[in-house]
Amino acid sequence: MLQSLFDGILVGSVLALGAIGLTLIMHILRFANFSHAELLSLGAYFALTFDAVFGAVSNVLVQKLPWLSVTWSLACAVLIAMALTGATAAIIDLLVFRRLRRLAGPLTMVFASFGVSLIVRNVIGLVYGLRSTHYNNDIVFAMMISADPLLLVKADQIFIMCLALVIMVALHLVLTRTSIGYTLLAVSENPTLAQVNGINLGATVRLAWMLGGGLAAIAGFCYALNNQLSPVMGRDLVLSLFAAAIVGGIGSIYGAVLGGLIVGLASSLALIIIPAGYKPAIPFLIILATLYVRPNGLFGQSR
Amino acid sequence: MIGLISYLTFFFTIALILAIAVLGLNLQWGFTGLFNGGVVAFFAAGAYGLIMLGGPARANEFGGFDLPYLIALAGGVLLSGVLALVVGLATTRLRHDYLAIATFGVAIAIESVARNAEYLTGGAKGLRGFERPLEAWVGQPQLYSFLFLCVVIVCLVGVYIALEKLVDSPFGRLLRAVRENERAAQSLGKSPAHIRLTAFVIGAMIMGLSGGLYATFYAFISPQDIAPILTFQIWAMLIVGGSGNNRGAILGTLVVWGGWVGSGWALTAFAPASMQLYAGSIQYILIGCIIVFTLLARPRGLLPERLTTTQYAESSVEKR
Amino acid sequence: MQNSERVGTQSTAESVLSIRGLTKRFDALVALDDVSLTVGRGSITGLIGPNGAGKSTLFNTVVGDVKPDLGSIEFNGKPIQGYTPDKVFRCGLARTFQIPQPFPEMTVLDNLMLSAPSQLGEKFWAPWFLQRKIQRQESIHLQQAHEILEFTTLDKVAHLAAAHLSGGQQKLLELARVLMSKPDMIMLDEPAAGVNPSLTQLLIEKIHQLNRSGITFLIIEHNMDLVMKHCDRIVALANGRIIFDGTAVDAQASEELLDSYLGQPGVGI
Amino acid sequence: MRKVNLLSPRAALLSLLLPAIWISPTSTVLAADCETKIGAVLPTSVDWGRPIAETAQFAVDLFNESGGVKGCDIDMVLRDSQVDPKIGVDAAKALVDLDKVPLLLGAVSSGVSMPILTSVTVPSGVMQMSCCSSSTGFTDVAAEGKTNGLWFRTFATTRNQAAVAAKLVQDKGYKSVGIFYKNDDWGQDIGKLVKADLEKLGITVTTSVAINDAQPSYRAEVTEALKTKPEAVYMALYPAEGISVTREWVSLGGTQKMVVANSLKSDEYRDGVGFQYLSDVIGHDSAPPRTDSADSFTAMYKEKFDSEPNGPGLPNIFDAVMISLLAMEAAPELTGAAIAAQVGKVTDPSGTPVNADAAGLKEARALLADGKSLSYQGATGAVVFDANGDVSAPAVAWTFTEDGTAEAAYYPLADVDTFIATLSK
Repeated sequence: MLQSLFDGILVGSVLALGAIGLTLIMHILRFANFSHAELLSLGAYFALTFDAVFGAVSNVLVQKLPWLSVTWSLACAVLIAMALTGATAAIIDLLVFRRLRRLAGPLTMVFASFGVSLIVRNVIGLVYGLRSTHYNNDIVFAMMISADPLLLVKADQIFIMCLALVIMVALHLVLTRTSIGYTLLAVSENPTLAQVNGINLGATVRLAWMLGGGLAAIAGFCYALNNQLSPVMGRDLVLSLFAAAIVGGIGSIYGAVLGGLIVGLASSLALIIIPAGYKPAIPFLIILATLYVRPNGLFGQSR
Repeated sequence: MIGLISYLTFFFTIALILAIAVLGLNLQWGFTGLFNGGVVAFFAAGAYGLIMLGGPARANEFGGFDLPYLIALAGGVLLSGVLALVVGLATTRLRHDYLAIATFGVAIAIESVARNAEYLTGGAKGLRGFERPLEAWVGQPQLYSFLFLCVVIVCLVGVYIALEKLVDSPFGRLLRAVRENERAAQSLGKSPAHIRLTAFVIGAMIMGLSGGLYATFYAFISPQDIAPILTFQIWAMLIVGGSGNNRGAILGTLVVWGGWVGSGWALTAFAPASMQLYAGSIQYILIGCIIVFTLLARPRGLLPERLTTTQYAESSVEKR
Repeated sequence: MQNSERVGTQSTAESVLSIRGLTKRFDALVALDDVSLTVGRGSITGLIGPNGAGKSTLFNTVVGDVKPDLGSIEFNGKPIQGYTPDKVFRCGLARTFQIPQPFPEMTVLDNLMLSAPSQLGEKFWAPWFLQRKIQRQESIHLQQAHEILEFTTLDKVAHLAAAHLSGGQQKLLELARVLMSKPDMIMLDEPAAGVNPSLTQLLIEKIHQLNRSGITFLIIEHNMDLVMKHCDRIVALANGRIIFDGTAVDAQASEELLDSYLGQPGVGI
Repeated sequence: MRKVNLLSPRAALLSLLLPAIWISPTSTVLAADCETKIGAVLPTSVDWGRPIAETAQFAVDLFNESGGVKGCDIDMVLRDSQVDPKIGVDAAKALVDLDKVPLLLGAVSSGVSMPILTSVTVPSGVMQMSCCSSSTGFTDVAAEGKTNGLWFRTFATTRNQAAVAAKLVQDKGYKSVGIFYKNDDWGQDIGKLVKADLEKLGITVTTSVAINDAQPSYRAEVTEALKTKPEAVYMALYPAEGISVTREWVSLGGTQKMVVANSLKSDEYRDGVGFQYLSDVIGHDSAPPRTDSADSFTAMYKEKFDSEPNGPGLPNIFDAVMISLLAMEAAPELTGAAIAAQVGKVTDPSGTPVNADAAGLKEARALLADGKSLSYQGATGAVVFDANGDVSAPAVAWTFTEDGTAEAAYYPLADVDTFIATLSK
């Protein structure tokens, strides 16, 4: 039980990072972006690539961070991956979604994003191969914190949770204390009104993509660190991400965090009651229950 | 030449079976604005319902009542309808993305049951042993395929005509009103919840019919047939074709399905032998490009919805 | 609806809508505070008050969009609290919206045709079994719709999508739509806001015409000139409470009413 | 009514043109002056599917180098099944009707192979041979006489493999076992059989956990199994989820005593998990032949791919290709029925043993020309098909080594059958 709780929170914090970007875009641009999860894969693979580059450049960088399986080169690579993924997200918007926004309904964008995700996923598969890989092939053994109730924890996992927490706090500060944050919140509250008040919608949308992409890259990295890299990791994660965003209430950043935790906990705790074969259905049944009580998600407003 | 005809018979059989499901979705989304993310659940209910009712008995398992084909098919369609009624009653308050994820969850749950509840659905190995109607009587497989295509065409045309009649009637006007502005419709004495539920159930039963025909054609159904990808394929067909337009829905099905499998042909024909192993990934990229570029070129679909006034009065004999 | 005959035989003194002790809170905000109000049959009643006074909430509560915490509502002598908006409409009490709510991608004519009450064709099975009956009913509705379109001067745009109408035309469409059902009473939410003067004039004329044919009006309006000139009776709301209820002449004399309006921009007294 | 301009949507036009373009001939330079097409429907866009396709192509190349079929090169037209029955069946139909292949290899998943069999190959009289479809449904279809003898699979029946798995557990002396099985038809089947067999042997099965495809994390499943504290685990998984589950399992301190199914006999799995954690692993598989030529096959494979032929379905697809092509060579005419009729002749236990290498294939051609029957000795053993197109093969136990796998024990068919008989008592 304790172990399941811990696992749930761990998976949940990764999902939350990914869901924040998704919920922002879903709210500002009013469409469900199926290609968002592919940004997680992209971020993870960018980090893998630059890890190799940095590792080749300098011997100092291949040293591991204390306690962790993460090397300095990987840590630097993640920063670059964030920037690159953010830029890629903005470029995809420029090429595809921006044109459709002017001409079409939200559903057209949803299916364009579905097409984009097919393209991105399979390009990754062509470039990096279909097999799964790891940043570090050594298995990091978990430390037993407690035998009964059982609780096994890895240093990497603590690191992931702390990282997620730090990023969320930073995001909270940015959103509440800076003009950039104010702009983002204003636009996500009401795009038309924000524009009337002199906010440059185009720039804000770009900012939202970069922010969402950067967070997706970190989420992808955290997921890959704890599990593995694979070209289909985006596909495997996309439904959980949507579930998190929707349970939390579309547009609510804090909702996305809570939604991520709920979905993570749900899939982790569900197996206590239900056979593992039914696992894929569990998060959705919990979502159904949540929506039955709150039709617009936990923090969502009706549009 | 015979090969080409035989293949095209097959291609159109599958495409048109899917087109029926796309028409069902068009009633739900195109006309009523219901974001059904669980198309495959109702497709599955029709398919499994048919084989469970019409198939032979299986040892230690439920189902296999060996009922006459048409009764089994109707039973499958009815099962979809009942499922839609239950799901609709539970989710009728939800809107947009929330409805989509809820119905998607239902589809995943149905797939999970199909995969795990061996007693009921045969589990992951699927259900088989269903006798296709009149197959033995026709004898010749090619002729049978052709006749089956004719039956599918009849079903499609029947559904198409029925839906056109429906959406051209005051009922269709009511559906569009609920799609356009639910609050206004309610303020004008209409009951949106009831209308949404009606459209949801009818659309789901049409999807069930599609699933039933699909299971008839393969005489087999397994959880692999009801993977979430089918929901996406059917949606992509509707959006590419043009939602709110039944002819667009059918055209969209042919284009998306044609592109989906056509990209596979193109690759075996053109890609160098050394690339064949990567053809699978490249095919997916091509499929993605077809969807994206079609939508960029025709954002409202190939045949967008047209603005019409419902003309049902006696005096207006001549249509525009 | 056979209300036209009924109205003729009944005196105007009788109340058509009667609200008692209506209270609605949104968290800390008291939107309606023990509001009691009766609207006489055949009258034109103006409902005034500053922004946020609770006027629209009153409308929404009466038609069942918003659930009241306390209070009762009677329409034509029948309690209607707890009814959903569609049921209230079917009782003969229609409302329009402050921000027009058209069916944007439907033609103006279809906006009207939709609004006809008790349509046989709205059953999904009906087109197969009752085609002739539906056609006959549609013909009647079509004629009626054309008459109303002409009456509201929307006949020129009958085949345009409602989204393409001007703001003023959309206000007229709101009124035209509810007329299809021949309601006993219409509640208009700021019918003249954002409408150019000549259209406003037309609108007022139409309201008077309809009133003469027996329809009761309850109108939310900010334009005091209009209210004073055309309403038999004026009710003023402030902070969810009724602060004035009387004739236009009394209203001009009421200090309290004037006080509550002092400094209210855009209010022309 | 408005006229609809059908020509304006560019993409519609494009997709309508696609069928037309495909007819244009391919220009491949070939050694022989003629070529014969065969079809293959395999999931090349899936991680474990691509190596299977690679191996199929390798087997075809090998056969062509040794002289092809009736002096003609074999051109294997490969289509992706996307693990989607609709797509796979369409691809099969196109291969049969448009490319006119008399022989179809595939598919991998039973859910795809089955509709191909019932709605494409049998109605068209095309022979179908699958490397890896394991569903017992095929045996039923064949027993009902609905395959017209056109269906074969080189995947040894799950029954034997499950029994060997139980035997391995017993021989290792494990007292309690937790089971992870892939939640598909094969996994459900073998998971259930192994559980039953173990319980018959008096070994406790602490838990039996279904592992679904494509889940973001298997932590919860692993944790559930961990709580039951089994002495060893049995895994019937594919490499993708196998790697994920094993790494979670090991990192959480789960036992490294593992018995694994043949699907995990792959470099991907060994490299993905890391060899250092797999030293206590023993696996089961159908056995390669007890002849010297087995080594030459492995050597050929190694030369080509720089790795051993390990991975789910790799030896099976190799044999499927070889047996099919030998049957084609033996067939008087290239129709599905004629080829299928010769399968028994090239896998005749009383025939002359031939190996699947260049010399063996040359010898096979000569023997077939003389009207003699062969006993094909392939990568999964001396394959023999029964009347339902199923094979029973001897079994082998194997372990991982630094750079591949090593055989640990060999169980002749008779031994396996005896063991199964003791289980069913």
